[in-house]
Amino acid sequence: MLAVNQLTCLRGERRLFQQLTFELPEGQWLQVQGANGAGKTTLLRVVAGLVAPQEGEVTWRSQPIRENRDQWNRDLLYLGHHAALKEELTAVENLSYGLGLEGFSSSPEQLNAALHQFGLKDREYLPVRYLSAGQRRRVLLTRLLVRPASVWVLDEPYTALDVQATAFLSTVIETHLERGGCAILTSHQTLGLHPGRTVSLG
Amino acid sequence: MLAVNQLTCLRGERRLFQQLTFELPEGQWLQVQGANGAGKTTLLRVVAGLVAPQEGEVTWRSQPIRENRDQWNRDLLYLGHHAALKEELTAVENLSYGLGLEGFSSSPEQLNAALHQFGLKDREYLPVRYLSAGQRRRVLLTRLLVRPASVWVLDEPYTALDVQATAFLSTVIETHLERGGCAILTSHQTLGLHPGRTVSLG
Amino acid sequence: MQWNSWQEFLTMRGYGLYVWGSFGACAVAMILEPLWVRNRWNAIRTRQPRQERS
Amino acid sequence: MNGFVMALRRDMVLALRHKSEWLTALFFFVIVTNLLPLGVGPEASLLRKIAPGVLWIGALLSTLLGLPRLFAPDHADGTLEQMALSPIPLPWLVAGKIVAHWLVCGLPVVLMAPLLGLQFDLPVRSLGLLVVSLMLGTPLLSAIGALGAALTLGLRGGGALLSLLILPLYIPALIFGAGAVEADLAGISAQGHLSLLGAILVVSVFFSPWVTSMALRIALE
Amino acid sequence: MNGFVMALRRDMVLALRHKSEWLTALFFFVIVTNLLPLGVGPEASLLRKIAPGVLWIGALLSTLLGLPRLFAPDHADGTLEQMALSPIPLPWLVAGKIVAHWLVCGLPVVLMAPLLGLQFDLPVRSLGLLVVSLMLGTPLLSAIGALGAALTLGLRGGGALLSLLILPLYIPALIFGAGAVEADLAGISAQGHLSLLGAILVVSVFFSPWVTSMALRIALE
Amino acid sequence: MSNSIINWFKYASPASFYPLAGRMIPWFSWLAVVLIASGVWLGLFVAPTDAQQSEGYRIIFVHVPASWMSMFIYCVMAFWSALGLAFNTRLSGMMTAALAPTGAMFAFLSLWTGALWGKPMWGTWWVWDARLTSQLILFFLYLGFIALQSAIDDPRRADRAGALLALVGVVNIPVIYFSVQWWNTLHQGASVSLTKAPSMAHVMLEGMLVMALGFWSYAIAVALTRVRCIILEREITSEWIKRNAVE
Amino acid sequence: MKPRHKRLALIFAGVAVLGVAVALVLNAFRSNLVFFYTPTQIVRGEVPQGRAFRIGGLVKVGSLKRQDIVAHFIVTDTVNETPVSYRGILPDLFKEGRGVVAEGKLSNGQFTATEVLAKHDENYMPPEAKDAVEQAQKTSRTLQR
Ligand code: HEM
Ligand SMILES: Nc1ncnc2c1ncn2[C@@H]1O[C@H](COP(=O)(O)OP(=O)(O)OP(=O)(O)O)[C@@H](O)[C@H]1O
Ligand SMILES: Nc1ncnc2c1ncn2[C@@H]1O[C@H](COP(=O)(O)OP(=O)(O)OP(=O)(O)O)[C@@H](O)[C@H]1O
Ligand SMILES: [Mg+2]
Ligand SMILES: [Mg+2]
Repeated sequence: MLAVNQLTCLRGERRLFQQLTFELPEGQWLQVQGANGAGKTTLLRVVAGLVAPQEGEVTWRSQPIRENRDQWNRDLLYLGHHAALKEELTAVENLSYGLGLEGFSSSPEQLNAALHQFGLKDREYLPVRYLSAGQRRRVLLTRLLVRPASVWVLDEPYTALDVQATAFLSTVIETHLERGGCAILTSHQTLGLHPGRTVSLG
Repeated sequence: MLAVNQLTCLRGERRLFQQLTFELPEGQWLQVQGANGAGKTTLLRVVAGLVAPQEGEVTWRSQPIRENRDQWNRDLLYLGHHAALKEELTAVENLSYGLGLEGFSSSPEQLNAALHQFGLKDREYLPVRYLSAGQRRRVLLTRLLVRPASVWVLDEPYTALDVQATAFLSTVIETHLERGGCAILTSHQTLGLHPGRTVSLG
Repeated sequence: MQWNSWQEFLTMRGYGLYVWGSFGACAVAMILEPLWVRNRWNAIRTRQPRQERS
Repeated sequence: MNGFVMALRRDMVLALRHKSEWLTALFFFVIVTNLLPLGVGPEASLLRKIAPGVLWIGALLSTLLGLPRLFAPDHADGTLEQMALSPIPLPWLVAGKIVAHWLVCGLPVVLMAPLLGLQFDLPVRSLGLLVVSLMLGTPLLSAIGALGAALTLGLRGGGALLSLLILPLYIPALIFGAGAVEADLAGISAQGHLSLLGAILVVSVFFSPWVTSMALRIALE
Repeated sequence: MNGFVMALRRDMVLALRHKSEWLTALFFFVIVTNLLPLGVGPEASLLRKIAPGVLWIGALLSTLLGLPRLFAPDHADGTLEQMALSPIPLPWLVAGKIVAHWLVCGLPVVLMAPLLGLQFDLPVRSLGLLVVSLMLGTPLLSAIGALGAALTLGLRGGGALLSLLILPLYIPALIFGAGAVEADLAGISAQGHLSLLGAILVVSVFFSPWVTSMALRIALE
Repeated sequence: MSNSIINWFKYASPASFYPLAGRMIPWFSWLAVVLIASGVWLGLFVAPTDAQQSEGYRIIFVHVPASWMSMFIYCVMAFWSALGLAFNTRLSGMMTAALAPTGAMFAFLSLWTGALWGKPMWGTWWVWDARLTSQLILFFLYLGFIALQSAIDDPRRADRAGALLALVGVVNIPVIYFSVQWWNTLHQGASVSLTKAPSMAHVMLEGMLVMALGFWSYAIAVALTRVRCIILEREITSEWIKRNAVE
Repeated sequence: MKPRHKRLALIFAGVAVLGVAVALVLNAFRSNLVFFYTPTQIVRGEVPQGRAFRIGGLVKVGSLKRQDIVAHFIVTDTVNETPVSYRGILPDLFKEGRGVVAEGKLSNGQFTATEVLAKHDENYMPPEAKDAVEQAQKTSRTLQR
């Protein structure tokens, strides 16, 4: 179970959120809601452990994540606003180096299969610089299929995706939840997922 | 009237679209539809005059745009995937330099008012680096309010916007159409605009 | 007392430039720095009540 | 004309806000020329001998350093697209950017040069000539460099390619510029060198904006 | 360990694909050292005298040039976030990146140096010592530089600030490195200089990945 | 154990340090004035001429205290930095930031007075010997620290990045101190050291020590004033300032 | 490895690294890494050949002779001596029996200086005290003989 206790976060002199508390058991998902600039991205970065909160703490399986970074980083998969893709590398290379940096590995065949699932047939060996906005996003999301993790923290995963990819992403998330994973996400669109928990900011 | 005649475009060895022909009279809008990677962005860039098509031509008021660049550039407003914002500058500075480079000008008060309309109160004097994804997008879209133009070419203008901003953008586009402008846009979301023309790619 | 006249004190047997250059630089620096910090202090103190009121 | 001023002002504001650019150029110049005595040893006569060459090379390298960032950030964030679609002719905007580049990377170096010259124990009379030769030379470096920057925009290996393209074109400026100062040091008239420098300057400053904006349009396709 | 190799390989592939990086460093080195005879004049005894200093400064500057791009691209596109969240300890990954930076910016310079030394008319015996001193010195420059790059990541004025922070720390390396070659040229043993260089090397290479990754975590906040 | 640490934190919190500093400042200011005045009097009027350097040696009364302070302040900064990184106390970053400009000033004064002393005595303003070079590096480290802090707008990041730099740079201090023993430098060796009797006449030594104590009080007074400024600037939104800081 | 062991290993490695570094530094101090060379080193041939370097030591008492503006003196480290000539102004502290550092070139055992710096010791005392000290030293020396 992922638990957030009494979290407070300041930016400049602005208080984004205060005394925020919620829990997320395995198999459940949580949508962070709020207008533009409400602090959703900031919250997700705090949960991932990239930013230290002013007050409060985040615990995973009853351990504070900042004290037990090894375990937490192994169980966490975070996808932010940034693409984290290198324009010069192909989709397959991007994926395999991404995995390598996290201590996982996967054969090119597996990666190709995953890319195909995400609708990137024929584009695997093109440098990412030539891909369209939606195709880049798909490359990034393919990590969900190849990187084992039990907590997914996804910041606006649905941007730039077309209808078909949106539907596929939803089934991917559902499968993850059925397998006992949990997920936190933000989105301004209405999602085709079974109802989950929500937190509203701002 | 904007007319596209027999446009063909290749990328690598891939034919994105072929013999594409459509017209867009003043007061109308057109949605370019297609899956990720279908060639929507490429089409918009051809229409804007940034990329030369393999075959065919684009005309504005019966003049080929590439031969009459002065007039076309004055009448055109193109917003692409890129933010075209400088992180170190504030929203107001970004807008006013953007206008300046196109030979227009506007007082800081007007710019501020326009930013307020787009829901960026209190954030006008913060460097863009501190803004959230949606807030940046809003700064960019504020150009629609301050830069006079009759043809709008917008590539996925709705990404990263929250519900409120989406609705506001739709009314902005409607107003533009009522005033006799025309607009081409792409989006994967369903839009809250009155029905317009469509072109499907791929 | 080491000096017989002001003259002698000021010229320092030919080392006046160097000795006074050193002592002078120290004096200037160590007088300016506290003034500078005072300035910062005063700026904050005058700003503070205004912020509180608003 | 208006667009020229606007482009110039915008780049200046960015540079001043950023500080990195002009400070880097200046800092680099000071460092290159100052590390030399550390590495070579502080023999005054030796230093005086190599001074004109070292100062000119310093100026040349600091201009070269700023070049990749002349168009690249605007290219990456889409501003260059907007400039290409602007009703104002692109050469005006490009001219503004070139002048801003000179003001940011060239001028501080020119102003700093006499101080460093003193450090290298150059006679005071030659300092004036050093400044004049740099004043004629650095705008030329910016103007020619802009073309190289535009040609290599967004290419893999941009930096190296840029130097490869541009340096051969810089060498005449270096030879005449450093030559002028050396001639003066040797007590000969430097007029010939300076005239040649002037000729290159006029031609390059006039044609560079046109050619550069053609190169930019090609890079954007 | 595995992560170290992975980070190293990834950066090497990127550099080779890009080419710009290592070619720029090498090219810059060659240019700096080659322009000098053009600007200073081709007096053999003069050139030989300034050779060790100039070659070392060249190496130092080309390392410095590559530094801002050590972490900045990964920071900009979010890869650095992913690395900070990786189960592999960050210092390993950072160590991989530092080694890659050295292989790309340092090693080519070391290998090129004897050729340029010949050009400066250095005796063949001293060339070996030049290579040794650079071989000890350049990894140290990369290791110390990485810390500066991490501290100034994403800051206004990054480039200039980086030089300001790093150059003071480079000065000892320059003095001992160039000193070693000069000692050898002068016919004295260079052992003392080399030992000191070695001491700095060992300490900085060992501690740099830790301190750098602390700085990176601070920068990511 | 946790109890004692919490106590510690309380002392190291800006809220309780602020009034404490306020009470200490006048004492140290007056101490500085008195000590420096008597140091100047001892140094310029009481101390006798030196046998080797005639009156030129009087620079010693500012050069040595300034040099000592520049090194000492850096050590104190490193100490606070270590504390800050280890325990994440807010005050430590503020202390480091408050000390740096004073340290930089003393480092500059050391270089300046040293150069002014070197010209008549050695016959040169500057040589690249080990002592002088390492002291110059110290000055650059101060400048780098200040520049780094001013380039970062988020105070938390500024503190922690600065702390790292201060800690790394501290290896330079022993190099400065022992350089005259390790290498044969143009700079003279230590006249005052813990291991042997000072090789200076008594009055001269006394003047120098009094000056050093004066500089020390001065540094404390200025740094405390500056740290109060920094506390006010950073904690302007916090409750305790609103409650009681505006005395 | 458990995290505990890992940390121990790291600390161990750190200490080892520091040890190696200290050994290297000590090694460096055994060899001649200097701002100036002594006459003894010149005699042993441990100085740069054919290029400028610095020589340091005491000015031998009674060796200073001036011809016009050229000064001739002998630098000694109490074991060996090197004759030096210098054209230019000598610094104030330059005196017989005092420390000196000269930069220049050596040819045929004769050092031609381009720059002369005075190096003084760490003793500060008024003239009277100095006289007293010198007197005491002299007497003790004569007593030893
Ligand atoms: C720019 C040139 C100089 C610099 C950077 C410099 C730097 C320093 C530093 C950092 C110290 C403190 C270290 C310690 O206490 O051991 C110091 C001490 C001292 N310096 Fe200098 N110095 C310079 C020039 C001179 C000159 C020209 C003289 C005298 C001729 C001189 C005389 C002294 C003395 C007497 C001490 C005190 C040493 C002791 O008692 O331990 N310095 N200097
Ligand atoms: N230094 C600062 N000073 C003032 N406000 C700041 C500063 N830094 C960040 N902010 C504000 O903090 C908020 C950060 O929001 P965040 O990126 O978490 O928003 P978000 O909910 O993800 O929005 P979006 O839906 O647009 O992605 C923004 O409102 C931003 O303006
Ligand atoms: N050099 C190339 N070789 C092969 N294919 C290429 C090359 N360059 C671009 N492409 C392809 O051209 C298409 C460009 O599509 P474009 O960016 O116009 O898509 P889009 O419709 O805007 O997609 P999205 O909805 O994702 O934004 C992509 O499918 C891309 O893979
Ligand atoms: Mg967000
Ligand atoms: Mg697109």
